[in-house]
Amino acid sequence: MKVRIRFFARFRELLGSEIMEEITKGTSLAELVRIIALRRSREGYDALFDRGGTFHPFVIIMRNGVRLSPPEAEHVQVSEGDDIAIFPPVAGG
Amino acid sequence: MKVRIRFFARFRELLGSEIMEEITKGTSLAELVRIIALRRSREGYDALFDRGGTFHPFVIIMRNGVRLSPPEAEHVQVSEGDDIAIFPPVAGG
Amino acid sequence: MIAVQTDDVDIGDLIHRAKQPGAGAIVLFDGIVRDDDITEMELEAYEDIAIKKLEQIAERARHLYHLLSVDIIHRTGRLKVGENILVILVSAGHRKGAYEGSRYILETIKAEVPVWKKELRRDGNHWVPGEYPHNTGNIPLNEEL
Amino acid sequence: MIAVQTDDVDIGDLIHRAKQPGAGAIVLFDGIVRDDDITEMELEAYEDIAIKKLEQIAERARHLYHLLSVDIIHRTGRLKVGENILVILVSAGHRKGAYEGSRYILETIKAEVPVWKKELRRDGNHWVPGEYPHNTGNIPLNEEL
Repeated sequence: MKVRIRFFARFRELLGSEIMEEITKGTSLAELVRIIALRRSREGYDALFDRGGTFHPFVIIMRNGVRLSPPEAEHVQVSEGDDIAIFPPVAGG
Repeated sequence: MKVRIRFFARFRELLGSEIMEEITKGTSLAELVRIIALRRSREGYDALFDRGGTFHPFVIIMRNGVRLSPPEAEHVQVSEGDDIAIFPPVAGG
Repeated sequence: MIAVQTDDVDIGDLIHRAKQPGAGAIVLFDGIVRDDDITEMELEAYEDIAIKKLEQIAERARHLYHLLSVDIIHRTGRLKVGENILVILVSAGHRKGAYEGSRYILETIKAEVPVWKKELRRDGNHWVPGEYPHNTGNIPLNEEL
Repeated sequence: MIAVQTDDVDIGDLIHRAKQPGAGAIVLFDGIVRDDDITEMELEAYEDIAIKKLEQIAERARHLYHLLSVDIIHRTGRLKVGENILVILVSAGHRKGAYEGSRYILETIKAEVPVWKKELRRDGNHWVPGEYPHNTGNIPLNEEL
Protein backbone atom coordinates (compact mmCIF):
# COMPACT_ATOMS: atom_id res chain seq x y z
CA MET A 1 0.00 0.00 0.00
CA LYS A 2 1.48 3.31 -1.05
CA VAL A 3 1.14 6.71 0.63
CA ARG A 4 2.82 10.07 0.21
CA ILE A 5 4.18 12.06 3.16
CA ARG A 6 5.31 15.66 2.83
CA PHE A 7 7.12 17.73 5.40
CA PHE A 8 7.43 21.51 5.30
CA ALA A 9 9.72 24.24 6.59
CA ARG A 10 11.85 23.16 9.57
CA PHE A 11 10.44 19.63 9.42
CA ARG A 12 11.40 19.40 5.75
CA GLU A 13 14.95 20.42 6.52
CA LEU A 14 15.18 17.68 9.15
CA LEU A 15 13.25 14.89 7.45
CA GLY A 16 13.09 15.49 3.71
CA SER A 17 10.46 17.12 1.56
CA GLU A 18 8.49 14.27 0.04
CA ILE A 19 8.52 10.58 0.82
CA MET A 20 6.64 7.82 -0.96
CA GLU A 21 6.23 5.00 1.52
CA GLU A 22 5.11 1.40 1.14
CA ILE A 23 3.29 0.34 4.31
CA THR A 24 1.19 -2.50 5.63
CA LYS A 25 -2.54 -2.09 6.01
CA GLY A 26 -3.73 -1.11 9.49
CA THR A 27 -0.88 1.28 10.29
CA SER A 28 -2.01 4.45 12.03
CA LEU A 29 -0.98 7.81 10.65
CA ALA A 30 1.01 8.64 13.79
CA GLU A 31 2.78 5.28 13.69
CA LEU A 32 3.74 5.79 10.05
CA VAL A 33 5.23 9.21 10.78
CA ARG A 34 7.11 7.84 13.82
CA ILE A 35 8.65 5.07 11.67
CA ILE A 36 9.75 7.49 8.97
CA ALA A 37 11.05 10.12 11.39
CA LEU A 38 13.05 7.61 13.45
CA ARG A 39 14.62 6.18 10.31
CA ARG A 40 15.59 9.58 8.96
CA SER A 41 16.83 11.73 11.85
CA ARG A 42 16.71 11.74 15.61
CA GLU A 43 16.50 15.53 15.57
CA GLY A 44 13.58 15.31 13.15
CA TYR A 45 11.82 12.79 15.37
CA ASP A 46 12.27 15.03 18.41
CA ALA A 47 10.92 17.99 16.46
CA LEU A 48 7.64 16.11 15.93
CA PHE A 49 7.24 13.91 19.03
CA ASP A 50 7.71 14.23 22.75
CA ARG A 51 9.54 11.66 24.89
CA GLY A 52 6.39 9.59 25.21
CA GLY A 53 6.19 9.37 21.41
CA THR A 54 3.10 11.51 20.94
CA PHE A 55 2.95 14.47 18.55
CA HIS A 56 3.85 17.83 20.02
CA PRO A 57 0.62 19.82 20.26
CA PHE A 58 1.85 22.45 17.79
CA VAL A 59 2.46 19.98 14.96
CA ILE A 60 -0.08 20.30 12.18
CA ILE A 61 -1.17 17.09 10.50
CA MET A 62 -3.22 16.95 7.33
CA ARG A 63 -4.52 13.97 5.42
CA ASN A 64 -5.88 14.60 1.94
CA GLY A 65 -6.41 18.28 2.72
CA VAL A 66 -8.20 17.66 6.01
CA ARG A 67 -6.57 18.59 9.29
CA LEU A 68 -6.39 15.98 12.05
CA SER A 69 -5.58 16.51 15.72
CA PRO A 70 -2.62 14.61 17.19
CA PRO A 71 -4.96 12.18 19.04
CA GLU A 72 -6.92 11.58 15.84
CA ALA A 73 -3.67 10.80 14.04
CA GLU A 74 -3.11 7.96 16.53
CA HIS A 75 -6.38 6.33 15.56
CA VAL A 76 -6.78 7.07 11.87
CA GLN A 77 -5.41 4.31 9.67
CA VAL A 78 -3.76 5.38 6.45
CA SER A 79 -5.25 4.15 3.18
CA GLU A 80 -3.85 3.48 -0.28
CA GLY A 81 -3.02 6.77 -2.05
CA ASP A 82 -3.27 8.96 1.05
CA ASP A 83 -1.54 12.32 0.88
CA ILE A 84 -0.17 13.27 4.27
CA ALA A 85 1.37 16.62 5.19
CA ILE A 86 3.15 17.48 8.43
CA PHE A 87 4.15 21.04 9.24
CA PRO A 88 4.97 23.55 11.98
CA PRO A 89 2.82 26.60 12.85
CA VAL A 90 2.29 28.75 9.79
CA ALA A 91 4.10 32.08 9.52
CA GLY A 92 3.16 33.67 6.22
CA GLY A 93 2.10 37.18 5.41
CA MET B 1 -9.43 99.67 6.38
CA LYS B 2 -9.22 96.76 3.99
CA VAL B 3 -10.06 93.09 4.65
CA ARG B 4 -10.46 90.02 2.47
CA ILE B 5 -13.46 87.67 2.78
CA ARG B 6 -13.58 84.32 1.05
CA PHE B 7 -16.55 81.99 0.78
CA PHE B 8 -16.31 78.33 -0.18
CA ALA B 9 -18.49 75.63 -1.74
CA ARG B 10 -22.23 76.35 -1.46
CA PHE B 11 -21.58 79.71 0.17
CA ARG B 12 -19.26 80.66 -2.69
CA GLU B 13 -21.95 79.85 -5.23
CA LEU B 14 -24.39 82.09 -3.38
CA LEU B 15 -22.11 84.94 -2.36
CA GLY B 16 -19.01 84.97 -4.55
CA SER B 17 -15.57 83.55 -4.01
CA GLU B 18 -13.44 86.46 -2.86
CA ILE B 19 -14.35 89.92 -1.76
CA MET B 20 -12.04 92.77 -0.84
CA GLU B 21 -13.98 95.06 1.45
CA GLU B 22 -13.31 98.54 2.76
CA ILE B 23 -14.82 98.88 6.24
CA THR B 24 -14.80 101.24 9.15
CA LYS B 25 -12.81 100.44 12.26
CA GLY B 26 -14.77 98.75 15.06
CA THR B 27 -16.93 96.54 12.87
CA SER B 28 -17.35 93.02 14.22
CA LEU B 29 -16.59 90.05 12.00
CA ALA B 30 -20.23 88.88 12.10
CA GLU B 31 -21.50 92.38 11.27
CA LEU B 32 -19.16 92.58 8.28
CA VAL B 33 -20.36 89.23 6.94
CA ARG B 34 -24.02 90.25 7.47
CA ILE B 35 -23.46 93.43 5.50
CA ILE B 36 -21.79 91.63 2.61
CA ALA B 37 -24.28 88.76 2.52
CA LEU B 38 -27.33 91.04 2.60
CA ARG B 39 -25.92 93.13 -0.22
CA ARG B 40 -25.15 90.11 -2.40
CA SER B 41 -28.02 87.63 -2.06
CA ARG B 42 -30.93 86.95 0.23
CA GLU B 43 -30.44 83.21 -0.29
CA GLY B 44 -26.78 83.57 0.63
CA TYR B 45 -27.70 85.52 3.77
CA ASP B 46 -30.17 82.83 4.80
CA ALA B 47 -27.56 80.13 4.21
CA LEU B 48 -25.32 81.77 6.82
CA PHE B 49 -27.70 83.35 9.33
CA ASP B 50 -30.92 82.43 11.11
CA ARG B 51 -33.95 84.76 11.39
CA GLY B 52 -32.42 86.42 14.43
CA GLY B 53 -29.34 87.29 12.38
CA THR B 54 -26.91 84.98 14.17
CA PHE B 55 -24.68 82.51 12.37
CA HIS B 56 -26.12 79.04 11.91
CA PRO B 57 -24.17 76.75 14.25
CA PHE B 58 -22.74 74.71 11.36
CA VAL B 59 -21.08 77.69 9.67
CA ILE B 60 -17.31 77.62 9.99
CA ILE B 61 -15.59 80.95 10.43
CA MET B 62 -11.85 81.48 10.22
CA ARG B 63 -9.81 84.61 10.64
CA ASN B 64 -6.17 84.49 9.55
CA GLY B 65 -6.17 80.69 9.76
CA VAL B 66 -7.72 80.57 13.24
CA ARG B 67 -11.22 79.23 13.71
CA LEU B 68 -13.74 81.30 15.65
CA SER B 69 -17.10 80.21 17.05
CA PRO B 70 -20.22 82.10 15.92
CA PRO B 71 -20.47 83.95 19.28
CA GLU B 72 -16.81 84.91 19.07
CA ALA B 73 -17.43 86.29 15.58
CA GLU B 74 -19.95 88.70 17.10
CA HIS B 75 -17.34 90.17 19.42
CA VAL B 76 -14.13 90.05 17.42
CA GLN B 77 -13.43 93.28 15.53
CA VAL B 78 -11.80 92.95 12.16
CA SER B 79 -8.42 94.57 11.61
CA GLU B 80 -6.58 95.95 8.61
CA GLY B 81 -5.42 93.12 6.34
CA ASP B 82 -7.53 90.41 7.98
CA ASP B 83 -8.16 87.30 5.92
CA ILE B 84 -11.60 85.90 6.65
CA ALA B 85 -12.98 82.59 5.39
CA ILE B 86 -16.55 81.33 5.74
CA PHE B 87 -17.49 77.79 4.79
CA PRO B 88 -19.94 74.93 5.32
CA PRO B 89 -19.04 71.59 6.99
CA VAL B 90 -16.13 69.97 5.22
CA ALA B 91 -16.73 66.91 3.06
CA GLY B 92 -13.42 65.87 1.57
CA GLY B 93 -11.81 62.48 1.32
CA MET C 1 4.57 64.18 -0.34
CA ILE C 2 1.64 66.21 0.93
CA ALA C 3 -0.38 67.93 -1.76
CA VAL C 4 -3.71 69.38 -2.82
CA GLN C 5 -3.62 69.29 -6.59
CA THR C 6 -5.61 68.83 -9.78
CA ASP C 7 -3.08 66.41 -11.27
CA ASP C 8 -3.23 62.69 -10.69
CA VAL C 9 -0.45 60.91 -8.85
CA ASP C 10 1.74 57.92 -9.70
CA ILE C 11 0.88 55.41 -6.98
CA GLY C 12 3.54 52.93 -8.11
CA ASP C 13 6.18 55.59 -7.62
CA LEU C 14 4.85 56.49 -4.16
CA ILE C 15 5.01 52.81 -3.13
CA HIS C 16 8.54 52.54 -4.45
CA ARG C 17 9.64 55.56 -2.42
CA ALA C 18 7.86 54.31 0.74
CA LYS C 19 10.12 51.25 0.83
CA GLN C 20 12.64 52.72 3.18
CA PRO C 21 14.80 51.23 5.93
CA GLY C 22 12.68 49.66 8.67
CA ALA C 23 9.54 49.36 6.55
CA GLY C 24 7.71 46.03 6.68
CA ALA C 25 4.16 47.12 5.90
CA ILE C 26 2.69 49.58 3.44
CA VAL C 27 -1.00 50.51 3.44
CA LEU C 28 -2.55 52.49 0.63
CA PHE C 29 -6.01 54.01 0.73
CA ASP C 30 -7.33 55.17 -2.61
CA GLY C 31 -10.68 56.95 -2.54
CA ILE C 32 -12.16 57.05 -6.03
CA VAL C 33 -15.19 58.62 -7.68
CA ARG C 34 -18.05 56.10 -7.35
CA ASP C 35 -20.60 55.79 -10.13
CA ASP C 36 -23.60 56.85 -7.99
CA ASP C 37 -25.58 58.01 -11.01
CA ILE C 38 -23.14 60.84 -11.39
CA THR C 39 -21.36 62.04 -14.47
CA GLU C 40 -18.54 63.80 -12.68
CA MET C 41 -17.41 65.08 -9.30
CA GLU C 42 -16.17 68.60 -8.67
CA LEU C 43 -13.85 69.18 -5.76
CA GLU C 44 -13.01 72.48 -4.14
CA ALA C 45 -10.52 73.21 -1.37
CA TYR C 46 -9.53 76.12 0.86
CA GLU C 47 -6.06 75.35 -0.33
CA ASP C 48 -3.66 77.07 2.06
CA ILE C 49 -5.51 75.78 5.11
CA ALA C 50 -6.09 72.33 3.58
CA ILE C 51 -2.37 71.83 2.99
CA LYS C 52 -1.45 73.04 6.48
CA LYS C 53 -4.07 70.69 7.93
CA LEU C 54 -2.81 67.72 5.91
CA GLU C 55 0.73 68.40 7.06
CA GLN C 56 -0.44 68.61 10.65
CA ILE C 57 -2.39 65.35 10.33
CA ALA C 58 0.56 63.57 8.70
CA GLU C 59 2.86 64.71 11.48
CA ARG C 60 0.43 63.64 14.20
CA ALA C 61 -0.09 60.22 12.55
CA ARG C 62 3.65 59.72 12.12
CA HIS C 63 4.10 60.27 15.82
CA LEU C 64 1.03 58.39 17.10
CA TYR C 65 1.49 55.28 14.93
CA HIS C 66 5.27 55.30 14.45
CA LEU C 67 4.91 55.68 10.72
CA LEU C 68 8.07 55.84 8.65
CA SER C 69 6.52 57.71 5.75
CA VAL C 70 3.23 59.44 4.99
CA ASP C 71 2.01 60.64 1.60
CA ILE C 72 -1.33 62.38 1.19
CA ILE C 73 -2.57 63.68 -2.13
CA HIS C 74 -6.04 65.24 -2.22
CA ARG C 75 -7.23 66.13 -5.68
CA THR C 76 -9.39 69.08 -6.66
CA GLY C 77 -11.18 70.08 -9.83
CA ARG C 78 -13.36 67.89 -12.04
CA LEU C 79 -12.93 64.15 -11.72
CA LYS C 80 -14.55 61.33 -13.66
CA VAL C 81 -15.92 58.07 -12.29
CA GLY C 82 -13.04 55.85 -11.20
CA GLU C 83 -10.54 58.69 -10.84
CA ASN C 84 -8.49 59.03 -7.66
CA ILE C 85 -9.85 61.61 -5.21
CA LEU C 86 -7.66 60.96 -2.21
CA VAL C 87 -4.54 58.84 -1.99
CA ILE C 88 -3.05 58.07 1.43
CA LEU C 89 0.08 55.98 1.58
CA VAL C 90 1.83 55.06 4.80
CA SER C 91 4.70 52.76 5.65
CA ALA C 92 5.53 51.34 9.06
CA GLY C 93 7.59 48.59 10.62
CA HIS C 94 4.52 46.48 11.24
CA ARG C 95 1.00 46.04 9.91
CA LYS C 96 -0.87 47.30 12.97
CA GLY C 97 0.59 50.80 12.84
CA ALA C 98 0.22 50.96 9.07
CA TYR C 99 -3.50 50.07 9.08
CA GLU C 100 -4.39 52.16 12.10
CA GLY C 101 -2.34 55.14 10.99
CA SER C 102 -3.92 55.05 7.54
CA ARG C 103 -7.44 54.93 8.96
CA TYR C 104 -6.68 57.70 11.44
CA ILE C 105 -5.44 59.94 8.64
CA LEU C 106 -8.54 59.29 6.52
CA GLU C 107 -11.03 59.92 9.32
CA THR C 108 -9.23 63.06 10.40
CA ILE C 109 -9.16 64.39 6.86
CA LYS C 110 -12.90 63.83 6.58
CA ALA C 111 -13.46 65.73 9.81
CA GLU C 112 -10.92 68.54 9.60
CA VAL C 113 -9.70 69.41 6.13
CA PRO C 114 -11.57 72.14 4.24
CA VAL C 115 -12.48 70.32 1.03
CA TRP C 116 -15.94 70.04 -0.52
CA LYS C 117 -17.39 67.76 -3.15
CA LYS C 118 -20.14 68.43 -5.62
CA GLU C 119 -21.76 65.62 -7.54
CA LEU C 120 -22.66 66.52 -11.10
CA ARG C 121 -25.74 64.48 -12.04
CA ARG C 122 -27.95 64.32 -15.05
CA ASP C 123 -30.81 65.54 -12.83
CA GLY C 124 -28.84 68.42 -11.32
CA ASN C 125 -25.87 69.10 -9.11
CA HIS C 126 -25.59 68.35 -5.43
CA TRP C 127 -23.11 69.29 -2.70
CA VAL C 128 -22.14 66.24 -0.66
CA PRO C 129 -22.95 66.97 3.00
CA GLY C 130 -20.12 66.67 5.51
CA GLU C 131 -20.08 63.54 7.63
CA TYR C 132 -19.36 65.57 10.74
CA PRO C 133 -22.13 68.12 10.29
CA HIS C 134 -22.43 69.93 13.55
CA ASN C 135 -19.06 69.62 15.04
CA THR C 136 -18.16 71.02 11.71
CA GLY C 137 -14.84 70.53 10.37
CA ASN C 138 -13.68 69.72 13.83
CA ILE C 139 -11.18 72.42 13.15
CA PRO C 140 -10.40 73.31 16.73
CA LEU C 141 -11.49 76.72 17.83
CA ASN C 142 -8.85 79.40 18.28
CA GLU C 143 -6.04 77.14 17.21
CA GLU C 144 -3.39 78.52 14.96
CA LEU C 145 -2.82 76.05 12.13
CA MET D 1 -6.38 37.21 -8.83
CA ILE D 2 -5.44 34.76 -6.10
CA ALA D 3 -1.93 33.37 -6.40
CA VAL D 4 1.06 31.84 -4.65
CA GLN D 5 3.97 32.61 -6.91
CA THR D 6 7.66 33.43 -7.12
CA ASP D 7 7.10 36.29 -9.57
CA ASP D 8 6.40 39.83 -8.45
CA VAL D 9 3.09 41.50 -9.24
CA ASP D 10 2.18 44.77 -10.94
CA ILE D 11 0.32 46.68 -8.22
CA GLY D 12 -0.61 49.54 -10.56
CA ASP D 13 -2.36 47.08 -12.83
CA LEU D 14 -4.21 45.47 -9.89
CA ILE D 15 -5.44 48.90 -8.77
CA HIS D 16 -6.55 49.71 -12.29
CA ARG D 17 -8.58 46.50 -12.51
CA ALA D 18 -10.11 46.99 -9.03
CA LYS D 19 -11.82 50.18 -10.20
CA GLN D 20 -15.07 48.54 -11.08
CA PRO D 21 -18.69 49.72 -10.91
CA GLY D 22 -19.72 50.58 -7.37
CA ALA D 23 -16.17 50.97 -6.07
CA GLY D 24 -15.45 54.04 -3.96
CA ALA D 25 -12.58 52.80 -1.79
CA ILE D 26 -9.52 50.70 -2.51
CA VAL D 27 -7.21 49.48 0.23
CA LEU D 28 -3.87 47.89 -0.54
CA PHE D 29 -1.72 46.07 1.97
CA ASP D 30 1.82 45.41 0.86
CA GLY D 31 3.96 43.35 3.21
CA ILE D 32 7.62 43.74 2.33
CA VAL D 33 10.91 42.23 3.48
CA ARG D 34 12.15 44.38 6.37
CA ASP D 35 15.88 44.96 6.83
CA ASP D 36 16.11 43.31 10.26
CA ASP D 37 19.81 42.53 9.84
CA ILE D 38 18.88 40.04 7.18
CA THR D 39 20.35 39.55 3.76
CA GLU D 40 17.35 37.76 2.27
CA MET D 41 14.11 36.00 3.14
CA GLU D 42 13.18 32.54 1.92
CA LEU D 43 9.52 31.65 1.67
CA GLU D 44 8.02 28.22 1.39
CA ALA D 45 4.38 27.22 0.91
CA TYR D 46 2.28 24.07 0.93
CA GLU D 47 1.04 25.33 -2.37
CA ASP D 48 -2.14 23.43 -3.17
CA ILE D 49 -3.55 24.00 0.31
CA ALA D 50 -2.29 27.59 0.48
CA ILE D 51 -4.14 28.50 -2.72
CA LYS D 52 -7.35 26.79 -1.62
CA LYS D 53 -7.10 28.61 1.71
CA LEU D 54 -6.53 32.00 0.05
CA GLU D 55 -9.54 31.43 -2.19
CA GLN D 56 -11.64 30.49 0.81
CA ILE D 57 -10.49 33.57 2.75
CA ALA D 58 -11.16 35.86 -0.22
CA GLU D 59 -14.64 34.45 -0.61
CA ARG D 60 -15.41 34.81 3.10
CA ALA D 61 -14.09 38.39 3.14
CA ARG D 62 -16.06 39.31 0.03
CA HIS D 63 -19.21 38.15 1.76
CA LEU D 64 -18.52 39.49 5.26
CA TYR D 65 -17.35 42.95 4.17
CA HIS D 66 -19.27 43.37 0.90
CA LEU D 67 -16.08 43.63 -1.08
CA LEU D 68 -16.34 44.11 -4.82
CA SER D 69 -12.95 42.66 -5.63
CA VAL D 70 -10.21 40.81 -3.79
CA ASP D 71 -6.68 40.12 -5.02
CA ILE D 72 -4.18 38.20 -2.93
CA ILE D 73 -0.68 37.41 -4.12
CA HIS D 74 1.63 35.58 -1.74
CA ARG D 75 5.17 35.21 -2.96
CA THR D 76 7.51 32.29 -2.35
CA GLY D 77 11.19 31.73 -2.98
CA ARG D 78 14.06 34.07 -2.16
CA LEU D 79 13.22 37.72 -1.65
CA LYS D 80 15.51 40.67 -1.01
CA VAL D 81 14.96 43.52 1.45
CA GLY D 82 12.13 45.76 0.19
CA GLU D 83 10.59 43.13 -2.08
CA ASN D 84 6.86 42.42 -1.87
CA ILE D 85 5.98 39.34 0.18
CA LEU D 86 2.23 39.63 0.32
CA VAL D 87 -0.03 41.94 -1.63
CA ILE D 88 -3.71 42.23 -0.66
CA LEU D 89 -5.90 44.54 -2.69
CA VAL D 90 -9.59 45.02 -2.01
CA SER D 91 -12.21 47.37 -3.37
CA ALA D 92 -15.54 48.22 -1.78
CA GLY D 93 -18.26 50.83 -1.99
CA HIS D 94 -17.07 52.52 1.18
CA ARG D 95 -13.93 52.88 3.26
CA LYS D 96 -15.08 50.92 6.29
CA GLY D 97 -15.57 47.63 4.44
CA ALA D 98 -12.35 48.13 2.50
CA TYR D 99 -10.19 48.67 5.59
CA GLU D 100 -11.83 45.99 7.70
CA GLY D 101 -11.95 43.45 4.90
CA SER D 102 -8.28 44.01 4.14
CA ARG D 103 -7.26 43.57 7.76
CA TYR D 104 -9.45 40.49 8.13
CA ILE D 105 -7.78 38.90 5.12
CA LEU D 106 -4.30 39.64 6.43
CA GLU D 107 -4.93 38.31 9.94
CA THR D 108 -6.60 35.18 8.59
CA ILE D 109 -3.72 34.52 6.22
CA LYS D 110 -1.28 34.79 9.11
CA ALA D 111 -3.33 32.31 11.11
CA GLU D 112 -4.45 29.83 8.50
CA VAL D 113 -2.38 29.70 5.34
CA PRO D 114 0.50 27.20 5.23
CA VAL D 115 3.42 29.46 4.37
CA TRP D 116 6.71 29.73 6.24
CA LYS D 117 9.48 32.29 6.27
CA LYS D 118 13.17 31.83 6.86
CA GLU D 119 15.41 34.79 7.52
CA LEU D 120 18.86 34.47 5.99
CA ARG D 121 21.28 36.35 8.21
CA ARG D 122 24.97 36.83 8.22
CA ASP D 123 25.09 35.01 11.56
CA GLY D 124 22.94 32.09 10.40
CA ASN D 125 19.43 31.30 9.23
CA HIS D 126 16.32 31.41 11.30
CA TRP D 127 12.73 30.23 10.77
CA VAL D 128 10.25 32.92 11.74
CA PRO D 129 7.92 31.49 14.39
CA GLY D 130 4.19 31.57 13.70
CA GLU D 131 2.22 34.27 15.45
CA TYR D 132 -0.51 31.80 16.35
CA PRO D 133 1.73 29.13 17.84
CA HIS D 134 -0.54 26.76 19.65
CA ASN D 135 -3.79 27.07 17.87
CA THR D 136 -1.56 26.36 14.98
CA GLY D 137 -2.57 27.41 11.64
CA ASN D 138 -6.07 27.67 12.93
CA ILE D 139 -6.81 25.37 10.07
CA PRO D 140 -10.03 23.93 11.43
CA LEU D 141 -9.93 20.29 12.35
CA ASN D 142 -11.67 17.82 10.06
CA GLU D 143 -12.73 20.47 7.62
CA GLU D 144 -12.39 19.76 3.95
CA LEU D 145 -10.72 22.71 2.29
